[in-house]
Amino acid sequence: MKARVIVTLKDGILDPQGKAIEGALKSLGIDGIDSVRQGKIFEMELATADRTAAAGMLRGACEKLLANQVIENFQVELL
Amino acid sequence: MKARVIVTLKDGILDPQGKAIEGALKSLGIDGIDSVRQGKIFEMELATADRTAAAGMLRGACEKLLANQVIENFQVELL
Amino acid sequence: MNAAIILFPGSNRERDAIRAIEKVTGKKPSLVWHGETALPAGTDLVLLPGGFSYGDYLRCGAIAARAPVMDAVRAHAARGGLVLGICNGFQIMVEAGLLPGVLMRNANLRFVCRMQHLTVERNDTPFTSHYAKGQVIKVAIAHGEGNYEADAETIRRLEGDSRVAFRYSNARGVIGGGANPNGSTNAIAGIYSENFRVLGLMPHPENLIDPLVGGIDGRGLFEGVAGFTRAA
Amino acid sequence: MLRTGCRIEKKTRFEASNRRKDEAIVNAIEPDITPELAAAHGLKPDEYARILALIGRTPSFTELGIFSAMWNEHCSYKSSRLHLRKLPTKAPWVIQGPGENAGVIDIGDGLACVFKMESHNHPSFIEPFQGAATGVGGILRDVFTMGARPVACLNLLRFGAPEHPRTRHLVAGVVAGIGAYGNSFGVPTVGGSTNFDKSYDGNILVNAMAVGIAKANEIFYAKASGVGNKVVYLGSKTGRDGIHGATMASAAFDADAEAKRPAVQVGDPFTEKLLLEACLELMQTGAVIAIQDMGAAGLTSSGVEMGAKGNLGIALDLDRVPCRETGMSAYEMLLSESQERMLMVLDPAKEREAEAIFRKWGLDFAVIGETTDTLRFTVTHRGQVKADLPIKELGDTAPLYDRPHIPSPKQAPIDPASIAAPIPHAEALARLIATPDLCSKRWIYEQYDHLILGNTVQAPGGDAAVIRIGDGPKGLALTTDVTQRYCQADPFEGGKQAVAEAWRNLTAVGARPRAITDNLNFGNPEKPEIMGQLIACIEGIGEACRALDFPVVSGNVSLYNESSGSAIAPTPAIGGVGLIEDVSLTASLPFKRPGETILLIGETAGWLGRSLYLREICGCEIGAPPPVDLAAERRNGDFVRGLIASQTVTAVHDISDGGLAVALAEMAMAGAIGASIEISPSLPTPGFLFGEDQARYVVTAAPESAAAIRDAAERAGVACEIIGATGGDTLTLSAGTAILLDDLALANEAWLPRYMAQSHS
Ligand SMILES: Nc1ncnc2c1ncn2[C@@H]1O[C@H](COP(=O)(O)OP(=O)(O)O)[C@@H](O)[C@H]1O
Ligand SMILES: [Mg+2]
Repeated sequence: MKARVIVTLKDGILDPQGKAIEGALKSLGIDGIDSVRQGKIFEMELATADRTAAAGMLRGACEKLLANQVIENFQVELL
Repeated sequence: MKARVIVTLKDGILDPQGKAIEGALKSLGIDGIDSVRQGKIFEMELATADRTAAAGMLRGACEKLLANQVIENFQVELL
Repeated sequence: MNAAIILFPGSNRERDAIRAIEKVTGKKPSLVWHGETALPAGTDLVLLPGGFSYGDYLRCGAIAARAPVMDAVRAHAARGGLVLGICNGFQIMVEAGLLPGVLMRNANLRFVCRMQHLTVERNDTPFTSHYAKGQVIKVAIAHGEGNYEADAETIRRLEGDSRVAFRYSNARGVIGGGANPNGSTNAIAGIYSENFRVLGLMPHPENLIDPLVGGIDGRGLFEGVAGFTRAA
Repeated sequence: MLRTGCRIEKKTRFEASNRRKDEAIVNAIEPDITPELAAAHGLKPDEYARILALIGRTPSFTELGIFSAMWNEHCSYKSSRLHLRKLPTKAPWVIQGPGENAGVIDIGDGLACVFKMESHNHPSFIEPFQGAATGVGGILRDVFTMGARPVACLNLLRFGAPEHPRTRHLVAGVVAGIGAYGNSFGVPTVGGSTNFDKSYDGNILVNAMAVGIAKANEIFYAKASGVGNKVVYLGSKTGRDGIHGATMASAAFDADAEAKRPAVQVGDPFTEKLLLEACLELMQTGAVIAIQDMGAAGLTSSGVEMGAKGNLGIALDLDRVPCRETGMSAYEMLLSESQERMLMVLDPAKEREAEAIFRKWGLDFAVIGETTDTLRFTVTHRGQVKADLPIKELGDTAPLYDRPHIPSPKQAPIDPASIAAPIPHAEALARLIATPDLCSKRWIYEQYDHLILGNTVQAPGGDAAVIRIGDGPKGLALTTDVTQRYCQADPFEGGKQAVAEAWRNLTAVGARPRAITDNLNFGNPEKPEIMGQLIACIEGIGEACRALDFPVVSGNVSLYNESSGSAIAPTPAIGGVGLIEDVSLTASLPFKRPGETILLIGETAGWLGRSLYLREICGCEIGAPPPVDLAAERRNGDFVRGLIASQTVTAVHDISDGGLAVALAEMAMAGAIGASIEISPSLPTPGFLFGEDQARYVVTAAPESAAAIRDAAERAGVACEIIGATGGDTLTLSAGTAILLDDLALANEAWLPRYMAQSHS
């Protein structure tokens, strides 16, 4: 089974990379993007086919390592 | 409208980050993840409600800035 | 002083730290591999060195913070032992929960290496007794993610308890502005734990121990710790 | 290189046969061997004929790949080899000259300095971050392969015109990539050189240099020995990275650069750092008989080289190569340029011990073959012999060309009296100091950790970097230099000048120049005028090296730096290494105190041909470049070094781009102390202030020692005049034209950050 985990900055945490990209897009003449926030995505191959087990395992992985919960939220998607 | 752009390494391109994370997950005792590849995600607020225009604009943004097409693929999702 | 330097794959300023400790205290620190589960008996100071542990992939210090040896480091801190984290070591500490907050990417998104002035915020801690309060020292910085941030409550607490160890300043001790190399909140360059036994800082005092190589403003920190452990 | 069509065809055929057995896949993708396919591999018809004659049959697909890799310009030096022989490579202190992974010189106390420079031009143009990063990784491997711990990196960068639409992106990516790799690996990047010129618009230059220290009697070489010894693969796994990278590096750029993109490699400095520690630990055990990093043409060239140097055959079993991807063919495995890999021949008795060290560092370790007495390079994969070639001939019979060449037309010297100043001198200086070539490069070197290891005595910003060796007192001085506008106008004088400037920069900090590495960056050698440039530059370099006792111990050639038929300016980059007996006795360029006497050492004729003053202020690039009188160079340099050793002088700076006025401004800005200068009455003023005459230095001294210095100079036959004094907060070039130092510094520091902050275009 494939899965993906998305880790993004919590609201209110400053995202200088996102801001820089916003600026760069504007100066490239690309209009219509009001705001950008950059996050990380992890694409994974899982050994299991059990969706409940997989979801639990991935949540654990996020809590233990993939996300820094002081500043980041995470989201698990099974594909 | 909200949109997100996902930028991932092309197949076959070395992903040292993904590899390190794979190893770290294993040594944390999290089993069942065969492989990890790390990418970037950009979450955006768009000014327009025109989905076709938005998709075109975002593709342009990827080609010009968000993705390094030498080594990365991108994917545009309108939400 | 018995110092133990923790080695992670990708640490790269451990030699600098070994040399600084040896030069200042005359005693070689022991080296502890990341996979160990115990510290050498009688360890006074644990030092987490600079570098790019595990490539700093994922987040700086994140993978190292979860290495087996870190339980021993936490236990050492809980016993009131001294822990010093420099640069990547500081990043590992916040990831490991030894200190609050996070180190974000430098505000201008670029790695920065240069000589940098700092103010010593207080001199009554195990680390800073060889400096004067308010003294301006010049040390090296070399990091891409040294922008210290924490929620407002944490910052208030840190400031209220005077747990800020060093701040970025110019040569005259004027804090912040153009002298802040990374956008750090309140120009924070280093912070203490509640009991002042744990110090994390971005700058590299270990590179400033020799008049020929930039100056000796970093010596005071190691002299301070050595003095403290002698007295203890 | 393999053309796009071929690549795609290969892929679709591969997918079609996806369901068949693995061996079938590997066989199915092999195209028929035709002269066209050979041509697509960059092999000329006569080269292909040579292959047929050599092996007496049609090569297999894998063998064709091997030949194309071994016989391309990058690996075989087929256009340059003949001429490189003219370079002096020996001196009593040279332990290893060109021919190994890096050059080695004796620096006393049982230590050796190991260094080399290498280009990663084309990959950096295609993908600046990864291209530059892997360039640094490659050169670091060359140095630690020889048993040395890297202690410093430098680079030499040449970008297109600032207004070219890609330049900013390339600068940002290259600098970030160099920083990312070196900073993470943990080596200080202590110096470099950065210029902008439109000739590099389509071909930037990214030359990286690495310097290491080893015990003089513990240097490791590529030469294998002993029959039946294991060939061991170490480091990262093999992927399809950079297949045809080596071929790409030898092909001129054209519109289908896009199609070559998959050849980009990704660097992993973390793994490289582990590889360094593991290799050095392994070398301590005495297990290593031979070692070779896998650079260009990966497994092929490392395997062939180890065998050929040791007069042995090598038999590889590709089934045992650690792969990152599935279904890799023999062809792909042999030509992959995946980074962070090494090949070794190990003492069989110590194999266990060796493996344990690599496992401890988390690296792959696999026995993939052995040495044989057959003198053949044989490769088997999935039970089939994929290649069986005579190992020595693969290298030894590589084509060697004496390509037609014509000399560059000589330029007439410019009479300094014929140049009238179009604007006031103070204004000209203010403008020069803020040009892309002369502005401060702080924005660049602050992104490099130049302080790690705690031995950086002189950081970037001076004439040469100075690093202490261990706990001292000895040190090394390091610099990279070349003035391409001189080489363009007169390749011979330009080649001489590049060496002389490196020698001078080392001398200016008080070092004894010892040896150089070079990186010859040129256009298409099949064009006689380019070949003429290459030959003349090499001859100029050789002459200067001989005159200055400054041999070449390693180097690299990068040809075909052309796009759409237009070549880069000839750019023979020189990386110089000097030895310092006591790092506490070095000199640096900042003015130290007000009220000191400023002396100009060396003869000034006011040479303006090809000067920055002509280009930037007068708007013309004409005339002959300044000639280098190598005897004067040596005399003046030895004199200055003596002054530094006796601590008679307080600041030293050589005079190069922009002439005396720029040198003075740099000393004043760095020390935040002004100066006032008396203009020579005997020379036209632009020539005196901005002429780029060679073999010159500015020094300062206490007023009471100035006369003695002048007398000593006279005795030594060295031109020396007192030209002014330090002090104040302005630079006064002649009565009434004072420039505020703060204004100068602002202009000097502002250009690069401001340029880089401008938005993407
Ligand atoms: N790409 C670079 N990386 C590191 N340092 C650089 C780079 N480019 C220039 N520098 C530094 O800036 C200073 C000025 O360079 P340059 O004008 O070429 O010196 P010089 O004329 O003495 O050769 C030197 O100290 C050099 O090391
Ligand atoms: Mg110079």
